[in-house]
Amino acid sequence: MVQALNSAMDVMMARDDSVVVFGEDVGYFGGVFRCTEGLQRKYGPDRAFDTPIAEAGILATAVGMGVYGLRPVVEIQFADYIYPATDQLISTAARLRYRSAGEFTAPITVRTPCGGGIFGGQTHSQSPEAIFTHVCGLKTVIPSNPYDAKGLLISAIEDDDPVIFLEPKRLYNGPFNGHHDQAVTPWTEHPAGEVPEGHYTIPLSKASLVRPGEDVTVLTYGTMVHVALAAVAEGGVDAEVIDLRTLVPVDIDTIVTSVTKTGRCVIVHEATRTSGFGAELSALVQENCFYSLEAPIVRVTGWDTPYPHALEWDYFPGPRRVAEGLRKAMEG
Amino acid sequence: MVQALNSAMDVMMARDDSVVVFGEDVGYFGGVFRCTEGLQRKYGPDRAFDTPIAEAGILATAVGMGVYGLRPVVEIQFADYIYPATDQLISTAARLRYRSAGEFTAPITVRTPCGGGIFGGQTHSQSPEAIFTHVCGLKTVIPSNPYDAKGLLISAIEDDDPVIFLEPKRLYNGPFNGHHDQAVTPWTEHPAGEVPEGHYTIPLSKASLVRPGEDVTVLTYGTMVHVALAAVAEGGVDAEVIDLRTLVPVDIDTIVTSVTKTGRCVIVHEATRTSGFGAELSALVQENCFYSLEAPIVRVTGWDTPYPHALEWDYFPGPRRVAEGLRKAMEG
Amino acid sequence: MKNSVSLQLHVPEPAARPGQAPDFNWVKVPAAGSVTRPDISVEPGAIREHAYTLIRVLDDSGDAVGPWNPKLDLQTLQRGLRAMMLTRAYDNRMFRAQRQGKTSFYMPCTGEEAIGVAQAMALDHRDMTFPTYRQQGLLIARGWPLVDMMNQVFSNSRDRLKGRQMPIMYSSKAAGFFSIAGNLATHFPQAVGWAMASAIRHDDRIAAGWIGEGATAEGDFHHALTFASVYRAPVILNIVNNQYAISSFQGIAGGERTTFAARGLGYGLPSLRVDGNDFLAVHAVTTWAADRARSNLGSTVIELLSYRAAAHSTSDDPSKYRPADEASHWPLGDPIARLKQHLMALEVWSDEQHSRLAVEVDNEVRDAQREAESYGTMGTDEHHSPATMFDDVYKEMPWHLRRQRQELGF
Amino acid sequence: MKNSVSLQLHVPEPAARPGQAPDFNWVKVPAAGSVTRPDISVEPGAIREHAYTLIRVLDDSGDAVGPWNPKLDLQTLQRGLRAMMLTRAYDNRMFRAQRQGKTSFYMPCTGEEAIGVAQAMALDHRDMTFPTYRQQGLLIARGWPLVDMMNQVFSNSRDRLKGRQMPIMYSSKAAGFFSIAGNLATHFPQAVGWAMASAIRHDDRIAAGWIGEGATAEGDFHHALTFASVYRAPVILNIVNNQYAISSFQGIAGGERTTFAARGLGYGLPSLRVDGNDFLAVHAVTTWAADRARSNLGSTVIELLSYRAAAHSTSDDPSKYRPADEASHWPLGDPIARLKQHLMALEVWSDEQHSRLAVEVDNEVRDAQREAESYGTMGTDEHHSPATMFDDVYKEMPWHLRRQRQELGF
Ligand SMILES: Cc1ncc(C[n+]2csc(CCOP(=O)(O)OP(=O)(O)O)c2C)c(N)n1
Ligand SMILES: Cc1ncc(C[n+]2csc(CCOP(=O)(O)OP(=O)(O)O)c2C)c(N)n1
Ligand SMILES: [Mg+2]
Ligand SMILES: [Mg+2]
Repeated sequence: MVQALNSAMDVMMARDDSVVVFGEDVGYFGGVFRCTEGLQRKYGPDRAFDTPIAEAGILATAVGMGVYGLRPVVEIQFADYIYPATDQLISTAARLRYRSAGEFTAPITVRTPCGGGIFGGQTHSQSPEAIFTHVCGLKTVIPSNPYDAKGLLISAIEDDDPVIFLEPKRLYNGPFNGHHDQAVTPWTEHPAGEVPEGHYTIPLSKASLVRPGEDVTVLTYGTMVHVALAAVAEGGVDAEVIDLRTLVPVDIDTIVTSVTKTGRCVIVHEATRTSGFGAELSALVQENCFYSLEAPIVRVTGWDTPYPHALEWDYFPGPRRVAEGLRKAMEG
Repeated sequence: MVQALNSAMDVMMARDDSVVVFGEDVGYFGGVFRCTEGLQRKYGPDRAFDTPIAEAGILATAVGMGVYGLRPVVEIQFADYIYPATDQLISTAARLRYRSAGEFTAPITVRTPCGGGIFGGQTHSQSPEAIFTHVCGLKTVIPSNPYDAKGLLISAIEDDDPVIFLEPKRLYNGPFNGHHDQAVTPWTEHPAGEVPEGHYTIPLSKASLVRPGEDVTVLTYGTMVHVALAAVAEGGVDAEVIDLRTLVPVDIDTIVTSVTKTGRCVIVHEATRTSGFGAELSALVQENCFYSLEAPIVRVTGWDTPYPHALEWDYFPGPRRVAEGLRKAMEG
Repeated sequence: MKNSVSLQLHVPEPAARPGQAPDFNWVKVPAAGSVTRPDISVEPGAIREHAYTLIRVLDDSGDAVGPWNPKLDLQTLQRGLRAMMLTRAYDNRMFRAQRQGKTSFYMPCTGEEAIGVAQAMALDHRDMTFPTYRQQGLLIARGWPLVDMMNQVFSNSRDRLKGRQMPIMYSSKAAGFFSIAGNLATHFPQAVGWAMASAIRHDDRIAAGWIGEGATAEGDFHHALTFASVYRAPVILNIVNNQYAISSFQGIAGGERTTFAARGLGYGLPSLRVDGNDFLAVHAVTTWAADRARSNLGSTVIELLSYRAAAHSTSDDPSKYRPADEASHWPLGDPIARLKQHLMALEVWSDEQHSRLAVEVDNEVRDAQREAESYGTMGTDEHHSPATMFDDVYKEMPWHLRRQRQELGF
Repeated sequence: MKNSVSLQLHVPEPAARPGQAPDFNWVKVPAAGSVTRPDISVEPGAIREHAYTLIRVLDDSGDAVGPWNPKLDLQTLQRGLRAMMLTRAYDNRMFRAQRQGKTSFYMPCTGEEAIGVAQAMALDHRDMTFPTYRQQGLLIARGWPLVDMMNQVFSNSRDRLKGRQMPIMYSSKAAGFFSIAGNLATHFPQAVGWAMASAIRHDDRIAAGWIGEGATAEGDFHHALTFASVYRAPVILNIVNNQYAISSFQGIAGGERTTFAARGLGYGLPSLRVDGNDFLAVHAVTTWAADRARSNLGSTVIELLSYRAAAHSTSDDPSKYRPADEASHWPLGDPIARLKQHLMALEVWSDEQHSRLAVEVDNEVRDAQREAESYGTMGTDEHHSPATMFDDVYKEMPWHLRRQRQELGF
């Protein structure tokens, strides 16, 4: 997935010289996860550069560049470190088009690795997407595979609104299904690991139906798409698994069509449960599919605790817990 | 309500010399909403003082003082200005007890005026409570009247966990029911406007049943308690109105008991809808009361736009919209 | 290893509180003309003292003296005087309009007019400005129509911001005037980002940002100076020290132990402290900083020393926290009176001309107000349709906002 | 009004990249003993130059010279040497432990040992420290048990932090060592808050905070200095300039145009720049700053100039971004070697004694590791029960966490 993301930025920098890439360690070094490797060499230090360690400064200068007419793509080294930039994100990036009635805009993309599974402890494992989904004016995107990652990142960069682009870091090197004790599979063995070279897009706000099924709908995104698929396969439930890809604006039609059909719904995310994006999904499903629902909607999520370093696999909502959730939804 | 809040701080500063109060304009001047009036005169400038305009600095020094053993009560001048302090709130205040396994704690109270209704535009009207409710380790409290405000604020100050204490600014001077075109009623005419002088507490995490009813449950808090009561009175529905008072940890028993009885639920808040705290409430209700629900849960909320200055009454979820929500819930 | 002194918290206190006599003895005012004017290519380290002194051009008798005299022609001086007077007349009428219920809120810049006006004039009109709510003088000096500004203040049917923003939160791309931020300081590092973009595109336009001394305490101030220093961004970073941040005096912002200009030294940026009520001095230092920026020499920090002569806003009552007559004791005087004095010293201006101009600008404001009011004021119902509330959240309206608009009945 | 130069973005570049010869010509190293030592009551404005020079005590032959010589007794010097060597031995063994899969992560402070160790020794043991992840030397110099530190690194059954924190995120109230923050800089203004609290309570304990030069760019650095200046908080604010922030050199943090000590001048704080690899100089400036704080004179900023001789962490490969042999060219040498040279110059130390001590401290670390491993390592399953995961989120466990614990099966 690292190469796919790199390729998306490469393609966009080549096509559009208003695209600039910056962040901590992203210039000469190419990023701590190597996603911007080679871009400075290819496009020069004034299009791909290192920044001071100041997430708010990164976002603020990106907004200013957006106002000028550039299209900045910035990296926040870990999603856990995006909080210092909250004010710039909420109070300015998200609100600029509205407050200037369209005269000033911030067409920025904020890439940031999220999620656990690499023993990062509480400050390298968070999934803060719910916060962004509450902020009108922001779009929030999370890919689950290299093919989508590239197509969605290109769409995000081309989008004229600010996009938070969360990259599940545990997926950087393979389609992790939650079985942490099994050997790591690389993306090369996965169909979505094949990524075309040039420009292509996956539209924002379109979910992907990754497994059709009849009995229960699973709404999920990011790493948990693979975990859900594993749980479904192992549990023998005929679940319809939907990878939301974009959380806001969410693809409501795909959700409603599926739940109306199956009558049951399991929501799976890695973030903490209370006021997580699963809450919004649950509310939407019950508002739109109330009369089709045959059982309570089930949320399978990270616990409402910080991500504990040594106990990370007890925290992570792995296939066993998702399977339990499926069972619960089937039993009602 | 201003006097009630002032009295809570006064009582606590007198009882416990580890209580200190600070924030922008809170010292000599007594706060732009006058909530800290007189405290500096009474307790001296090292117990009630002005700070530089740096919300993150305010929170950070409060955390440091908490670590020392003080019990800081800080004011963020408007909830809209709390975002610069997000990192201090989320990454440290909320996580300190956990990350130090209980050795270091931040027993701080963050008071901040929230909500609209005073033509404050998008940067003096926000209700960001949902964000805090997603952060494990924080408690979030919103009073709806002077009596509760004092009792809850004393509880918050005495609580050993960090508490975000949101004060609906439209309630500072009276029980506003959403009829902005009618004369303002002062608190003196409201039963909960009477506030005992000394020390008393309202426990956190206990909702208040402000109007018993049989047909539908209204879950709400802050200003919207009064709006909901007005809508219920005007709409002639026998609704049970619950003032949650504490959002996290929420009083689940009161919620479940009521919805199990009424079979219908309307959630009302002023904050934007998507991923608002109403989403969590909706999810909790359907998880816990699925088989009692006779109609979809309805959310009546602020729109998913910034709070628009001149159109504030079109934005505000007033009694007409709440009444519509009640009708919808009754019709199913 | 340690002594046994018991520690004390120091909480800064202003020299005078209500009921006390105003005291500005602590303001050191060097003679006009006494500060050197280095070449723009000077090493910042060589002019550190410029952050601790005060660049002044107009002396007590109204003569322009010393190396910073910008030697402006008469027409420019008169344009400046007119723009400052127009700004003051505008402030006065809008403040009254709030008292009359025509707008919910207003913020004047009384006493600080030289800053917006002289700086607008020293910049190129193509340069981008990132002001605070107290630089209406910039817009006025750039000739932006008062009616358009008032439409915003009145949130009326011609308000280009569609009634979305609080009064005085102007925004004009055409005037190179960035949308005013409610959240203090956020725009300051954005100005740096804009300037970086201009450099990335090998443009020749520079940026300028303004911030109040109170808001310098925000992290975004630090981000602005850090990024400006690291990338040598072509941006002028102005700190308006008007002594107050709502009720708190500049000591609470960190002004007790050093100047605000000194902040810039920590980043290796040249930092100038200037008499902000001296039109000529403000013009001169701004020109110097602009020349540096345009010559790829990077950013300059300017502290403009002034005094907030009026209330913070229509919601404020300064008599609660400072001596009522403090303004009249401010040692740097009033910017309009001082430029008038200069023109009179040059014998090109008279009291009569001045009075005539005062009437003229007031009439101009009155006429503009009449027109703006014809498009509606806060009290009237002439504003944009509630349906517009859902526009511009995103470029295209997503399904959930369309549904919400329907819920509202549109 | 404007020239037509086309603007350019300046992006700082280090003197040498991989494949090039290390270049430290830009590091100016004044002679040891050449910087004056003012009285602690000095006006900060009178010693601004101290932010641009380098306070050094040990000269090239290992003699202690000049006014900053702290004249420590032999026992103190030997304790310091031992603590630095113990720290290095500890780092070496823990780094290896990570390579052996016994822990997920490790961060050494190789080359920076004088900082944590000398500063711990110059402070009172009751003073509170707010360190970064690179001041393990503080804990070690305060005599905190290595086994306890290792238990945390191994997340084993005796880890007082219950496996919740990444390795090296030590926390010890008893040792006056604040819980290490993952989010850079957050603890720096917290140190100021702690110091303010100590002043509010008329206590006599002071605080000290540490921050890397890279992290000074965070807003929290600015908040720390602002609040420390405004309230004259009894806190020492240490900036460890080890030249790197992961892959980016100190120019990216803003070090190209001035020193990091100079940052403090902008707030009116006395700011000292010290040779961070000179045990005696570090001890001396820390003592000076601590005396100021204890005398209600407020905060001091100290830049400790050093070099990160090892990788940023076990996840890092510095050969990707800097010349492989750069460390050996660092002009300020190695802190252990320099203190050893000093002791030898004093003729109280020999190569044999040194070698013996090296073996001794390594054995101490080895024994501690053996014990810690007996309580489990990352690879083994000896850690706290998953049920403990739900403790300490709040003081009392709320209903939803009790339910979630049940869901997990406890
Ligand atoms: C982030 C943030 N915090 C607080 C406020 C509230 N506030 C508005 S103006 C102001 C004072 C600003 O003082 P200063 O920067 O000196 O500017 P001045 O008003 O003097 O021009 C404050 C505290 C705000 N708008 N934004
Ligand atoms: C807020 C935040 N942003 C980014 C990071 C990732 N990060 C960890 S260490 C580091 C470099 C810090 O460099 P410096 O402050 O110089 O300290 P050093 O590692 O050199 O001791 C970075 C960027 C972080 N931990 N927190
Ligand atoms: Mg001010
Ligand atoms: Mg460093």
